[in-house]
Amino acid sequence: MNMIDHLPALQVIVPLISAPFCILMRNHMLAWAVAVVASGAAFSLAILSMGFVSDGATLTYAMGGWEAPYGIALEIDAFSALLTVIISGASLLALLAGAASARQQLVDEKQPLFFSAWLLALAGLLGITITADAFNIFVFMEISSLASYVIIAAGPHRKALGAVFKYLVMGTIGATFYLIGVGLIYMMTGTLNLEDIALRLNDVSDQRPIFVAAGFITIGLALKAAVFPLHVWMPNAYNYAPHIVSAFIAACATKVSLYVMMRFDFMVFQPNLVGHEFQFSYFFMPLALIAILSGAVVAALSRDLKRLLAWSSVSQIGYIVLGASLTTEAGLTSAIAHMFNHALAKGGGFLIAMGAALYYTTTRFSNLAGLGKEHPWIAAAFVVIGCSLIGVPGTAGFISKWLLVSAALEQGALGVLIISVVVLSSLLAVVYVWKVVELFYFAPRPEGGSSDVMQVRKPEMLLYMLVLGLVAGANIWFGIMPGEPLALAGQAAQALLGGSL
Amino acid sequence: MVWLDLYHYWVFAILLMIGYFSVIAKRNLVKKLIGLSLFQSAVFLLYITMGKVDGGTAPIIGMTDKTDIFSNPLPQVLILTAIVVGISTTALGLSIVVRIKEAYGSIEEDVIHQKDQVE
Amino acid sequence: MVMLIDILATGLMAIGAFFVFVGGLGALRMPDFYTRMHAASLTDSAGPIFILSGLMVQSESYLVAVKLFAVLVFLLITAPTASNALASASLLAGNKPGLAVKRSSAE
Amino acid sequence: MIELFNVFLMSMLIITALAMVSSRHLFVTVMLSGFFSLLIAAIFLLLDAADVALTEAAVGAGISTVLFLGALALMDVEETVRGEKWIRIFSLFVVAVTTLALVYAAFEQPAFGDPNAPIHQHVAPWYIQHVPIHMDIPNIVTGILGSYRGYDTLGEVFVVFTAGIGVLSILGDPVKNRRQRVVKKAGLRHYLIPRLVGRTLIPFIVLFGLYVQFHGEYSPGGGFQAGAIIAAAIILFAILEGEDQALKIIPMRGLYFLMASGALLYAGVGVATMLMGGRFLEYGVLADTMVAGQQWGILLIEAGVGMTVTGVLLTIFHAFAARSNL
Repeated sequence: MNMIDHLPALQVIVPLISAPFCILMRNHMLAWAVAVVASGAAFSLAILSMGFVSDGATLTYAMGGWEAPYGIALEIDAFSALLTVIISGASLLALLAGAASARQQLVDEKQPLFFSAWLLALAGLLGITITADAFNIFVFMEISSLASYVIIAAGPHRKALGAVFKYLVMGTIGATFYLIGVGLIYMMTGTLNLEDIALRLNDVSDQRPIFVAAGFITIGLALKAAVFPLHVWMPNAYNYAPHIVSAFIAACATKVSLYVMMRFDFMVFQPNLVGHEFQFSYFFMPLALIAILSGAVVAALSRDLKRLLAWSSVSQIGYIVLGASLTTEAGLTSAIAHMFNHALAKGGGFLIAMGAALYYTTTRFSNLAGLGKEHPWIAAAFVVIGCSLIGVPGTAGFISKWLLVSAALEQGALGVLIISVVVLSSLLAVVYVWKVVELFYFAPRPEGGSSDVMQVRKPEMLLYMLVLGLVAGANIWFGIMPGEPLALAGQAAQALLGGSL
Repeated sequence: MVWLDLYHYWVFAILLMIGYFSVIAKRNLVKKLIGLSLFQSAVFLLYITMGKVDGGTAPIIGMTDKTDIFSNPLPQVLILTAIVVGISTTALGLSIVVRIKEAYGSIEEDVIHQKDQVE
Repeated sequence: MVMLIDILATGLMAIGAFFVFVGGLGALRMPDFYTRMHAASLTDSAGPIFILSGLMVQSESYLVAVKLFAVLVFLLITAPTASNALASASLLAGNKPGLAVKRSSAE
Repeated sequence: MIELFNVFLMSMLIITALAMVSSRHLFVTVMLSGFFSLLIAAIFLLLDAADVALTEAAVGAGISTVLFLGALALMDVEETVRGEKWIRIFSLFVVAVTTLALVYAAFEQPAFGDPNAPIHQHVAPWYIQHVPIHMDIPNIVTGILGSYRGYDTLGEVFVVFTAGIGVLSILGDPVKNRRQRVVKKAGLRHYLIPRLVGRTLIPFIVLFGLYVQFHGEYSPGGGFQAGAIIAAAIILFAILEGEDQALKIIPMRGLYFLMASGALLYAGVGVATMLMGGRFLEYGVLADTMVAGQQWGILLIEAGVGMTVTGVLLTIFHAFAARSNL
């Protein structure tokens, strides 16, 4: 067999196998290097497979040589290719930029364990996106969640522990709900392969266990995806995690759960269950609208950069859910494109927080005042990324918001409500971004604020600035030339609505 | 009687309720974890129950020569995996609780919350 | 012959069940920790001896009988050890037997 | 008759669960949870799930109880604060909604044990039919676990591995933690009888573990169960002779190595099949014939599973024990 045929398997296996190697490294720099290399390999594999699926093809792989539904099948289509690029890209960039930050926040001898858990989280997230088996999703979901708990708990503040415990409890409830749903479906169809479920569900689609299963799966995944009002675990977990972890997890973790939810809903339930698309719409649209507003309000009120970014995520996840809940091609395209654009903006935002903390130890506003004078590049990058969060034309954030607005326009009267909410929340976003910009540029430096600064090594700093520049540049690049991700998003939306896997 | 035929299912539902209630309502972190494992055990019962075939035996060929009807092996495979996932989650949760106890001196959620507020 | 074996097995298991029942009763009704433990130890010594022998008599192949015997041996080694560890732990923790307490208070 | 027994066990299960949740004393709760696991294992056995029963008994009743006790040694065992009223009402509400959904789903389900239920029609008969053809092993569960759904099992090994490194990362290296504290008593040194009996039994427990490991293709058992049993034997040794003695036999570095190499052995088999021209985890290419290759593959991956599980469970135990000083 050709190595290219193994692409879907390698995508998961490479980071998975690197993880055990990581803990055998005695030196923390070596462990970091292993993590970087593995993430880099995963990223290049993701780019490679993106090339294969960009013309509408899907890559499939029968694990162990057993064809589905008897064995476990892997599948890469446009949607999953986009997700793998987001995940592995976020991991690679966060690792490259975060070498200094990791040294600042983590004890040296714990770093091999930390990076090993990091790779497991990466492999778990990739595994979820690539598999086409309902139970396999659960297994990899647990790998990624357990590993995320570990890397978030590495946060230096004791509040990280409380946040992680809450995340662990709610995450496990979500996963168990998902497991109940899959069990009920399996009971009625006798199969676990998603495609096969979609086929066989047709005969039993009017039976009660299937409705209940749809409910359990949707709620369980919404819990994992931090959809309002099930988001309560998220802001603290993102806030108290080590900065390097926030940059990685915030960029991709919840999106993977959203991805699974969308795939399940649009490919398995909606073609088979009568009226399910309306239930989906009416259930999620109000929640998304409240999430968009409430997340932005709390973000505008917060006094800490990371907390602000975390609450802004609640609002941004609302946008993705809103786009999906329109159940039209335009809406889905905007949701999927926003996954990519939000990953760029939010990942970049947490990179800024990481850089600020390098110089001023915390990300509290009182510490960050006047950052623009001492570190103009970081402040400039924040301006770009902030614009992308708001959705200023010329940045990536604008593209998906514009798509969302035009998708909403198709909805008639309802569209007016949606658009007004979007506009209102964009105004709130202007408020919270402006607060930080004002702080960076116009507030005076507090006396003696930067006394206990850690020693930042030159190459680490260079890498950090390079990555930050790259991410800020990408926010502009994809705002002007959104070609490739948008094409993939459009394809993914078509596939989702076409009801074929 | 439809009700009695499903008694395994009712036991599953009751266990799930007890565990779920314990997770949400209890303020003691160890109690929450115990509730969580109860909650998961209930789901294991659901899966194993649905795999049972009347008059079947354990899916091992040649173990008894009385019958060749086997219960469904697939749910058992899935639950083997889920049990191991469950113990992993419990172990991780417990280690976090130990650290919380060391950092706050308590494993009661309310006390921890108060101490966070004071700061 | 089959009849005889059945009667023998049922009888042995009934005796075993009786011991287990008495043990449970004692664990609930006895006055203090040590006497309760004494009663409870009946459930994992005398009880299993009779129940497992009953099962052995009834078993279809020698392999099953040997396995049951191994279980019995294992139980007979571990159960008293566990009781011993429990009792000495309790004694070390300062828990005096009830009778001793009574006697010393009478003097 | 068996139905009656079933109903009895189920009722005990519910009573135990209620007692677990309502008891204010955490020690009681944990002991009851061990009892709960044993009960549910018995039920699994009655429902023909021998492998699951063995795992639940070893993991749920054995390892998980030890972990909880190890953690409880570090904290207050009394539950002091009762939640506020609105929290209880809110929880009741959420639980009630969930339960209503489940009750709603109950009817229109296939009846219990119905051989014509859809679950017994599609994939399952194929497995039962093809395991003898493809790999010629009696235990169908092992066949599915190791080969047809081997990728799931790989994921599962990595879940365990994650838990191991997670606990290490959260609680810190046991050896260093021990050094920082004054070690008062090592093990149960002054208990002569438990020590003597324990020492005699430990080799047999390990032997039994190995039997479960390598006989997993023929009877209930396999890597997970064996790993749990062997780990339990070594934990017993650590309790009897003291942590330090146990760490002398298998030092922390060895445990790291055990964890990592088990996971790598499993994934390595997959990579080997890839290099030999098959797909990932396609064991058929490992030997001349399909059947022989599958048997080799399953044997190897089960060994990997056993190694990782043993390593991880011991690591977790040491990590807890080092904090509590036993």
